[in-house]
Amino acid sequence: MSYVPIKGGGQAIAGAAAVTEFLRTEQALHQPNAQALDLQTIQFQLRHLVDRVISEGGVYHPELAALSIKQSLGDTLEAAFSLRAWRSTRPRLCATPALDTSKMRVIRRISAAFKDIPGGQMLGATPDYALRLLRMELINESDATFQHYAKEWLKQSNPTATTPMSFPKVISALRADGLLPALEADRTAQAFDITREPLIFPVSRSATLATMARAETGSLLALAYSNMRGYGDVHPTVAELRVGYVPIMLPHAVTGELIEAGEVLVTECEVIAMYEAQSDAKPVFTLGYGACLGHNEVKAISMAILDRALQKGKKDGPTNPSEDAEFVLLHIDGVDSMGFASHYKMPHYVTFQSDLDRLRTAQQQEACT
Amino acid sequence: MINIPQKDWIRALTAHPTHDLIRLAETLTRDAAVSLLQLPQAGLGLITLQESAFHDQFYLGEFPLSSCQVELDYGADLRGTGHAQVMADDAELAKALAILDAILAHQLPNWQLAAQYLEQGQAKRSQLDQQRNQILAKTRVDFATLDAVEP
Amino acid sequence: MNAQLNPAVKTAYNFGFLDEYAKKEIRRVTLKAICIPGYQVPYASREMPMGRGFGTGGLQLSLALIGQQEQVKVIDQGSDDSVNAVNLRQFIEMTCPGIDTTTRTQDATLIQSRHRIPEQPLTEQQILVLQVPYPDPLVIVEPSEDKRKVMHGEADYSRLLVKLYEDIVQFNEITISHRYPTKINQHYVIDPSPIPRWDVPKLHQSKALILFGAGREKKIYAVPPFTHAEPLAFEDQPFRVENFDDASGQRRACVRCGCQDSFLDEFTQETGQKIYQCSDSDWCEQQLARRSESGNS
Amino acid sequence: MHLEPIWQAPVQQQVYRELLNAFSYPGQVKNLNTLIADHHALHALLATLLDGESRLADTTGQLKATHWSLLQAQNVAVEQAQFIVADGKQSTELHPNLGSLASPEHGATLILMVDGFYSQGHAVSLQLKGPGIATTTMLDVEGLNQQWLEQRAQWNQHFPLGVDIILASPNAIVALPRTTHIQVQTKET
Repeated sequence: MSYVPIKGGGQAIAGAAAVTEFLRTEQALHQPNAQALDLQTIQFQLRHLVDRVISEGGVYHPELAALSIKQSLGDTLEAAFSLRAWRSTRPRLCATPALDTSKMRVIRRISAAFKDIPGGQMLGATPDYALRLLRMELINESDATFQHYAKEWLKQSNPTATTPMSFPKVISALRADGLLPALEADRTAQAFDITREPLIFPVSRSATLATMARAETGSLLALAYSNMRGYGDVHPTVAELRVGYVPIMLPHAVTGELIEAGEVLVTECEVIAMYEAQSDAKPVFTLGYGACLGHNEVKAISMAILDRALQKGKKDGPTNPSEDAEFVLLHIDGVDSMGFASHYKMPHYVTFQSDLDRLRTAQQQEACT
Repeated sequence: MINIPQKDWIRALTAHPTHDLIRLAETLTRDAAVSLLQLPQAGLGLITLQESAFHDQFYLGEFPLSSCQVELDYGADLRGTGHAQVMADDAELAKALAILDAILAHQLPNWQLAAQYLEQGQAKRSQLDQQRNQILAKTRVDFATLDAVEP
Repeated sequence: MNAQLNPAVKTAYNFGFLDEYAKKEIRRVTLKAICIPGYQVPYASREMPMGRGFGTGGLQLSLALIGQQEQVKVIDQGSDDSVNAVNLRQFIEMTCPGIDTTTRTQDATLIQSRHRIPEQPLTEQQILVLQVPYPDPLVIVEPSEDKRKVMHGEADYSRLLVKLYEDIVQFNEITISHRYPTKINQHYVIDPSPIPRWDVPKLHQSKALILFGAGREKKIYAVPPFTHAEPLAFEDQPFRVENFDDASGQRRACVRCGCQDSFLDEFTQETGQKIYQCSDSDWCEQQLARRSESGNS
Repeated sequence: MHLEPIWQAPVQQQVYRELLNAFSYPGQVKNLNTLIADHHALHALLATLLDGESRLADTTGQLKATHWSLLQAQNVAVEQAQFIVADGKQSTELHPNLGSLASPEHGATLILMVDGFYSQGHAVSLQLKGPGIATTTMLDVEGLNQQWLEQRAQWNQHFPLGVDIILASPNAIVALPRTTHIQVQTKET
């Protein structure tokens, strides 16, 4: 180790940024005609990646999500982070009135509980029943083939098909049959804003859901999986999983009427779990709810399972990690956790010097006794 | 006559490219005094969702939101206010939409041109709806035929 | 129209990066922090474009403070040139066009630092912002934040003192090396951030305002100027700063500038020999300049 | 569109720094003349500190509808207010929020409108000590009813609970955080 202090830190940082940029553009060395990724390509062809960044970043901005994917070279944690940081530069103008997902313009809707759900089951775009065989023909996909498919697909369609765009919720029917807990009239508390208020435990369910909706997919999945495998007892059935566009409705300043300002892609899932006895009524099933921005089914299902687990933990006291709200909610945010893990790479020379001083003094004291 | 309800105006108009809308708003207000009742702002809105299990409300996340409120005055008692909130990070777009909102709502001079944009936009949106409809129609699981083939 | 928001510019960032509402909240909170010395005021920490733990709390404070006339100094581990300091300084320069940055402690109006307080005494014209990873010294004895808040309010630090005393029983010495718990204005005990014990006495009756920002934990607190700051200790076990004496009891000097009263970094040379040098790079620079001046005359 | 200086972000930043200095060094008079043109210091303070999330009570009727709409602050009763505006000359009995042991920052900020920080015979002369003051310091205030100081002593008797005060003349401010000990100097006649 040299005793020259860390001079030239500035140069090293500039150098690191330049090297990253070199890697981003290196392809041109090998393919002189290589083109930079354009944002539209990322938005359309890597849509699940964009969706993931949107939901973990917590801002529905597909274009900027694509940009952050591009500049982070596809690192989802970094990309979600940049999107989060961007939101700090924009003032909060308002919150929407409570939106109702039964108005969702659905593109996929399934139920594992019933075959015949009112409105029917539509698989939409899903890899669920696809064979995970590598499609070798895509290795050298020609532009012509690529440009042809969507047009043809639309042509083959039946223009008179008129499936309704929105559907009733499966659990509404179960509730009407008295199989689910009845809705309480007084549960209309103000939603909890996790971007403004610190989480002080115990937290409301509103805070729990908001925290999970922004969580890192893998972290949420790991905790939910622990519950599914045996550190818990949810044993869920997916009552309904739907993906679609929810209209964002905001009141008009002059007329007061709700106007559609845009739409956001949302994945939503309700799981039904074992029934439980109620003190003063017949037993009913228990429910878990999950939803997130973008198309991300694993996240919505994991969230629904954890929601159910956390409800149980709140009621009976946690008996495993996935039922402990503090454990779950404080460790699933991708930006917080990756930031803290990264910060250990920073210099800690001064504190380590101080540690050395204490250890040596303690060793001396020990030697004296 | 405008047959499209006001609640769908922003959705229909934003089917057009942003710069077209800004240019249209400029053209239609060449002879009007435009005063800002609320500064054009680009910020964020919070999505409040009512979850379906217990009907608790929670925030799903944020979205870029721009808003503006204007009053247009063409003289001779021809005036009206308009407001727009649009899912975009673009205050200028919000201003243009607020202007078009005023023109359409109060049938201010040359409103027919704005109405034409509105209808064309609506047509584009119907195409998109149709496309989504096809996704559903082509992937519907027909349990009746499933049952029929089962022994 | 409460504050001038930048309506037209879509791509450029606001002066000071944060939106004006965010700055207002941080400003209100900072004033309360000064009014209640040492109390950790909760605030809605915003996400910054660097990791939690890299100084986002300090940075938010700085960005809410900075104006066009500012002279900003940023240090990390005492050095203006360490990677994180360079990074934060570049970010401030980029988002606050028109401000000046400096490395000279006495020229700065605003100093943001991680892990050190400059050796050069600060003045009434300066503000020091310290980055804090763990704001609450009571965490080690009480996990519930609700209970800690009441303990702080009542200035009930008996359990913390017991913990310190257990250390003494075990090691015959207080083992806390840095982040030394310090009582402010005879009421609140703070975590003074991971500054070495060497820097703790500089909090006492400082002429400059000292602000603490914990971004991840969403807290801001302050040691106002001319305020009592007393490290926790016992009569038979006084508070002691780091010892830089060699085996013969001689105070080590910086190999570069010869200074004998600064916090030293230890370096091991390839020969195995240890060498010591000022941790505060600007201090070392200025001592060296002074020495060469007096040597020339 | 023209924005008055007190609504401009760079001016608000400078007013804030004066306020920060005022609270850091209680008793020091911070003149805002060059920053706020012909606006009252009170308006500059409110524009600097408040937004739609803040709760304000005005006991003077000084604030007009236009001020309220620009400030966007919520108009609330004194008991709920984070910021209270009152006339320094007329002491009215108030019951501001003092905060709690767990959350002393909820203690309100009271802005008292006074005539100035000089002595023209009617001034009260105050000796101050506490955090931010090296030893002691003196402050003359014209247009301050001493009953405010008695109420303040009541509010602040159980630190950390209490009320923080800003004295605002038309063009200058002085801060008296809850930690400042005030002794009224009796005039020698």
